[in-house]
Amino acid sequence: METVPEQTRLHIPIPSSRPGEQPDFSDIEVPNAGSAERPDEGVDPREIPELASTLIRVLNKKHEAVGPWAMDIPVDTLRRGLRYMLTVRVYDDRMFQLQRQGKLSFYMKSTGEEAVSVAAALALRSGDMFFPSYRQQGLLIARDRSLVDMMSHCLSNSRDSAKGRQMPVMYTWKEGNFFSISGNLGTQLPQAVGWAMGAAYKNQDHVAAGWVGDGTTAEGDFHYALTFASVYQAPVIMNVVNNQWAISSYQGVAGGEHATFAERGLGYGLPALRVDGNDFLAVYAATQWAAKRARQLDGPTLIEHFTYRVEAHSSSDDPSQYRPLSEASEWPLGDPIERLKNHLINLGEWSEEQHQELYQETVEKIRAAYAEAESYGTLTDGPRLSRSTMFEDVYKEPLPHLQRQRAQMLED
Amino acid sequence: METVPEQTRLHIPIPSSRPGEQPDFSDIEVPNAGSAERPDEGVDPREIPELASTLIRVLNKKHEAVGPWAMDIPVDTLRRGLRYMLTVRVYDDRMFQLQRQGKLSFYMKSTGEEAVSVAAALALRSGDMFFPSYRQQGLLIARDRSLVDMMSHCLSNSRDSAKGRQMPVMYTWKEGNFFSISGNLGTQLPQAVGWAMGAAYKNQDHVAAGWVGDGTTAEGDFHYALTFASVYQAPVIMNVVNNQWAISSYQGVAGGEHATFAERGLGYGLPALRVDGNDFLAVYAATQWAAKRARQLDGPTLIEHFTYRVEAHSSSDDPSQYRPLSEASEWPLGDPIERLKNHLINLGEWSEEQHQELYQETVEKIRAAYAEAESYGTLTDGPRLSRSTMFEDVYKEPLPHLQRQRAQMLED
Amino acid sequence: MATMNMIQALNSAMDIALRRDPNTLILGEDVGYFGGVFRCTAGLQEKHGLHRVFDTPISEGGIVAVAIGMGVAGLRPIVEIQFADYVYPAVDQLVSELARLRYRSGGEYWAPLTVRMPCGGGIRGGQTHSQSPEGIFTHVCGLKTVIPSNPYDAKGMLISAIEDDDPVIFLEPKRLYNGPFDGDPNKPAVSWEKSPQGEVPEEHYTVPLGKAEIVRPGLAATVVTYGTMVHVAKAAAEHANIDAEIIDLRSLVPLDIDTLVESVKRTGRVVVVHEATRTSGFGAELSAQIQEHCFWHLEAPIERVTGWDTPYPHAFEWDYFPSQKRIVDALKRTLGV
Amino acid sequence: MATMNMIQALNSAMDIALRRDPNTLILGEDVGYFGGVFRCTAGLQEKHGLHRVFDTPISEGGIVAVAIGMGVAGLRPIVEIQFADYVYPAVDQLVSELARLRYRSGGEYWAPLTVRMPCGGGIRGGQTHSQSPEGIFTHVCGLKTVIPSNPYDAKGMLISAIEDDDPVIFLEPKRLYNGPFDGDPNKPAVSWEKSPQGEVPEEHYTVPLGKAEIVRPGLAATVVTYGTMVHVAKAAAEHANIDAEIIDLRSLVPLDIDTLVESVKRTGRVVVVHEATRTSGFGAELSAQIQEHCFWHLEAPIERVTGWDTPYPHAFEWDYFPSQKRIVDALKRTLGV
Ligand SMILES: Cc1ncc(C[n+]2csc(CCOP(=O)(O)OP(=O)(O)O)c2C)c(N)n1
Ligand SMILES: Cc1ncc(C[n+]2csc(CCOP(=O)(O)OP(=O)(O)O)c2C)c(N)n1
Ligand SMILES: [Mg+2]
Ligand SMILES: [Mg+2]
Repeated sequence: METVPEQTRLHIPIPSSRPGEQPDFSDIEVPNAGSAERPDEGVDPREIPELASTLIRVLNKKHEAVGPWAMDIPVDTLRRGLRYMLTVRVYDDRMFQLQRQGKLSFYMKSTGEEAVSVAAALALRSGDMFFPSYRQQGLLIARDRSLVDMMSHCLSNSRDSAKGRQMPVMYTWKEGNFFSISGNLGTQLPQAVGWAMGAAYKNQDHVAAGWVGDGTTAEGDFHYALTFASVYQAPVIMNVVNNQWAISSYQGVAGGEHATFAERGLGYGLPALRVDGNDFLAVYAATQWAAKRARQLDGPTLIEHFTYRVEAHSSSDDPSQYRPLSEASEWPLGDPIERLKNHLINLGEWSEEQHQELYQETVEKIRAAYAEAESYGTLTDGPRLSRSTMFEDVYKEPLPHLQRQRAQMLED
Repeated sequence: METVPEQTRLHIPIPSSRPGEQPDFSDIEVPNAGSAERPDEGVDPREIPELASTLIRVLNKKHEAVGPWAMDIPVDTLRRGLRYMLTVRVYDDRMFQLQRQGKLSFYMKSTGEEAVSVAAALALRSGDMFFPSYRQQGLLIARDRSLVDMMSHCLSNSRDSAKGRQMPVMYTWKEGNFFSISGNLGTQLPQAVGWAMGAAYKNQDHVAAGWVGDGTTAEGDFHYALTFASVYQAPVIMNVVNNQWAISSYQGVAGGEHATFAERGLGYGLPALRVDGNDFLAVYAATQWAAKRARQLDGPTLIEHFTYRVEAHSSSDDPSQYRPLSEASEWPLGDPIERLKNHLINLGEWSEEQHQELYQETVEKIRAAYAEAESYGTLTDGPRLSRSTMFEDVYKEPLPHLQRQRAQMLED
Repeated sequence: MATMNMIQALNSAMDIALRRDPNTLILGEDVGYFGGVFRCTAGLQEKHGLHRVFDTPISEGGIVAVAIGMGVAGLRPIVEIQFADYVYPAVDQLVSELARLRYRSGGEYWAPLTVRMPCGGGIRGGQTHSQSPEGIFTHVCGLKTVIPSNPYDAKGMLISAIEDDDPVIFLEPKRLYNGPFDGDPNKPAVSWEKSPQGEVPEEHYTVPLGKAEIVRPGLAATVVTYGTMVHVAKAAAEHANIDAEIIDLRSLVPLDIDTLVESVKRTGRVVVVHEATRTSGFGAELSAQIQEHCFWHLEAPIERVTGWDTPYPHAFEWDYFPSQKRIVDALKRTLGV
Repeated sequence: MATMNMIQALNSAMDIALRRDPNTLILGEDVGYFGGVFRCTAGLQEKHGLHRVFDTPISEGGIVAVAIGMGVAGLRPIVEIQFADYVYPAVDQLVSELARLRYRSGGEYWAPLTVRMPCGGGIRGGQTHSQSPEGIFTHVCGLKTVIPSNPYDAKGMLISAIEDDDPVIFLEPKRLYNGPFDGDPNKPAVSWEKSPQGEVPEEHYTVPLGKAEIVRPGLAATVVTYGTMVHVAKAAAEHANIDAEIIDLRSLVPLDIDTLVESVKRTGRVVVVHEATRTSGFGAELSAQIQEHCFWHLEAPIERVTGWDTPYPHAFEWDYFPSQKRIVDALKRTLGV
């Protein structure tokens, strides 16, 4: 029996804290709100490398919008943003609960990351196309997709637009220009680039936007996306949602120890913005900047949203196994809903009472929607689609061998 | 019938000149030799982004070695370098000729790029492992692999160490720590990273070096290599040989319009050096720098070698179809052999006569080697391996079904 | 009518598609200015514009991915993979995305890609320029997989593939690009000019995907094959003077099982031939289906003549390539002679 | 002897391998501190060290690539792919590199990887957590492909795979991780504790790759299967009271054709069962080989009971999953009753 080398020269990244230890975010530098410069949308990317390393932040500790990235966003938009984020939060809580009750086979929350999707959706136009990952339910909600339809999808019931074929949260919504979520990580980001190339080819000024997690940046697809976006200067916004974790692996395992994820873009000649993902106003402003740039043919942008995955990876996960449970509460960038709420209050456009009322309303709305959704069936009870639909849509028309297989199944 | 949009917003990269046009290298900036700084090998990569954008050059127009990257290289090493590069050139010419005569099924020259491989080989140690692409025959020659063996490989003859299984130029040479060339682009670069991780795991101080072309950087494997090298700080040198062309596609199609290939490394937190690939001394110095850095556990380095593919992509290619033939002669960085020769002459350590003599000797050596190689057979004539060897090495031991298939073939 | 080799026929199909539908475009490595390493897209960029026929980065996964995005945007991309051997980096996009997109989105989204790739050996290409990966694609539901064996079919099938709203893997037996090939590398090359199948209409026409063709009628046995092997099998039967019926499948998925069954019920004896490695090759599926449908008509075991279960070896490619002799031997075995 | 479920058995195999050979190491997504999403590597990092069991970036292609490099450097890496559905980004490295390395280098280089991946459905995982890709891997010469159906085999086969100098694709039917499963989702879960196959030695032992096991002897028909379906087929035969011989292949490549032939020659009737999609699945190869070897002994067509040629649908997974009923129906058809 040989002996294992005691010494190794191999570097293995390890997070700053593990269960039982004090959370430690001391390595995270948080620049002051307003400190990042805002270049013109047509800027040469080579002139703004620092925007990939800093954090674009708008909301300061006094809940004011400050600095060059503080845009003139209508108060109404901010209020809508708050409402949508709250809806996402309540929706997530309820669906997770239902999963625990056995109504859903699976669920994934986006708690703490609501600004990333809601602000982006509001900063873009309805003709712009979304290629999301599984943690951007906020995009659907901010485009007013019917909650009943969303729930019907998660229940795989008779009204599910994915016809019961996908796991919960893997939504599809063509009418809302929301692409079918894959389940395979990263694959949709270069597809977003291709969609944007298609829009450019057709001489349209639509923009595509795609989202991947920090962990997902290690897939080849991320590189394909950046390469093709750069080569063809596609009108696309590529978002990396750095929520610090990929299931149990902290962002250092994806390469975050040595560079930011926004910095990846620099090597492709892309403008890259690193944004406080829990700051609704910053996400909105960065998205708007990138969209304008894309629309005026100045090319793609990479945006890293620096945020924190507050809850478990999914209903199958137990984060207490690999990180201190108190991390979430010590996260230095706060909660996106709280921060926008406080900003609106500070503006005199909102109050704790209104917020409480909105929360109650939202809970009620979700409850009502679920009651209706359930009437269309759940995975195990009530109305469901005919099982023979499982042979449809493999091809546009069922091929003969699938017709034979369908017949064989129905005989059973 | 619909009409095609006249207008498109899609950007398609096009090279500066096409057949029939004047070659145009005016967009290439050539900094003066000696102008790039040379940081300590332990430097924080964040401090040296400019080395990814400039060109590290040592030999100036007066054939002197100047600036901080001018290392104290023994004259003997330089003379060996010259001899090896000349051997590569003559070898390539001869093999290409033989391909044209029908002796070889295929061939690929490295003309103009000899410094990239020869200087690297001399700057590294024999225990360091090479993961080459198909255009680094210089690595073999600089490690003194038998020319007869190299030719035997290209002839797929009875002495071919690849047992007739690979096309010409896809060498393998374990004894010389030269990895089996794949034919699939890019795949070997992350393997080099893995080998380096293995060396680190075993607490050895060997270094791995891999090579890919400019075109190949668009493969997912390139991204895997940079990501894993960064995450595990593997002792690896990743070389991008930017010879401006990938078959008929100029480097802009790989993303070279918007950033240098060295700059790709910055986004992963890697030190990245952009080197005049036709400057033997610069390639040597950069490789040595990266090797020292890797050996002292300061991690991987990305090196872009800026060079020019003087000849056709391969024996199957005709570059006059897609680029001005006179491009090669107008290439601003000159010829690596000429430049090293002139430097040695300038040092008083070499002469035109010696050079002429060496050339004749080399031609003779190659001719003699080929005569011997041919005596071991060619693809079509003379001794060859038994065809039943084609069933070996699929697995370590032939599995029963392969034994049956072998028997069936031999019955035929 | 004009005489075309397979390259010209494919080029003509794409030319027509580009002309008829502004949403059609071509992308791939070296397909633009240069016109492809096999010249299948020669002249098309000049004719149709830079943005309609263009070079891509060397990134098969990226190429297919962006083409999917374009397809979702309403375009009809034709993708060239330079060699079928290099399709593997794109397998994830093909299998996990392209093939399942319509299904997983409940029919909301799809991408009508045609993915062209030269396949097969016999060109001294060694292990990385000779593969026949159809066995993998036929296992992936949601993809159609087809392979023509002559210029006429190549053009008609390629037009069908491009116009099809399902994704199609379009394999091109590169040994047949310039002429039919009967398996004997020592004979002088033959061009398509002398073959009736080299007579190709210049205008638009289609050959449906899913219809096999009986290229040689016969009563003694049925040879089921496709691609290059169609010609080798035909020559084998002729040279050995065996009254074998030769069926060119043309389309593997969808499979024209009816034509096969009809033939096998007549002959009772079957040889399946392909160039790909044997284990889990498409020949296994053919064998399985034939015995499922024709068990009571079979008079002898179904024979498979295929590439061996080794990589395609450079120096021994003619020992690897299924020869006329191996086909004849199999026919004789099945005939019991 | 101890009682282990399949997860524990696999864990024990890796623990032993790490202990016996310092060149063995484990890498994959979430395999380190956390011990894997299915907990197969739980505790191994703590026990053997950070550098021997570690997390990787989410990059299946990169994981396999660096593992190949490590293998070339003399190490013996065990790779975990989190779900077999996510192996496709690694297909190029597996097919073009790992499988052909020894061959293309004339035997100079190889990489003795073991690539573990949970496969199969029945866990409400939908199209991206349910696939069985063995059909693809068995088509790739140079790879061995194996799949255990119980804890005892899982441990013994995993040790064999790790110690094997050829690359092994090691498929783990995740529906069996915690207990045998007879195909009825409405019955309460059973644990391995009550099964003799849950009795697993704590020490080192091997189960050879390439030996099938007759898990139920019988005379009326032969059922050839592997993985989860072994249990479903066994239950089907028992419930229907059919004297079927059930063969658990365990290893697909190399295939224990002798055991199959011997059985089929006795029974004359065959049903092949797997969960993967039907067309070009490994069942086709089994059917083809069996009729090649046993044609004159077959009394009825070889039946295939497989997943349908659709993606694995979330809401209809029990209509997709080959049920006892479908197996019994096929048995009855082949028995002509
Ligand atoms: C190709 C692929 N590999 C692995 C997985 C399994 N998986 C699902 S989510 C996940 C972690 C993703 O982390 P990140 O990208 O950071 O996104 P987040 O979950 O944090 O939003 C993994 C490994 C997958 N779905 N697809
Ligand atoms: C995966 C893969 N795709 C495509 C090819 C076909 N091919 C061979 S060489 C080549 C061009 C490579 O260009 P580059 O990387 O710049 O290297 P160079 O030939 O210039 O040295 C291409 C496309 C291949 N060998 N492998
Ligand atoms: Mg994450
Ligand atoms: Mg090049």
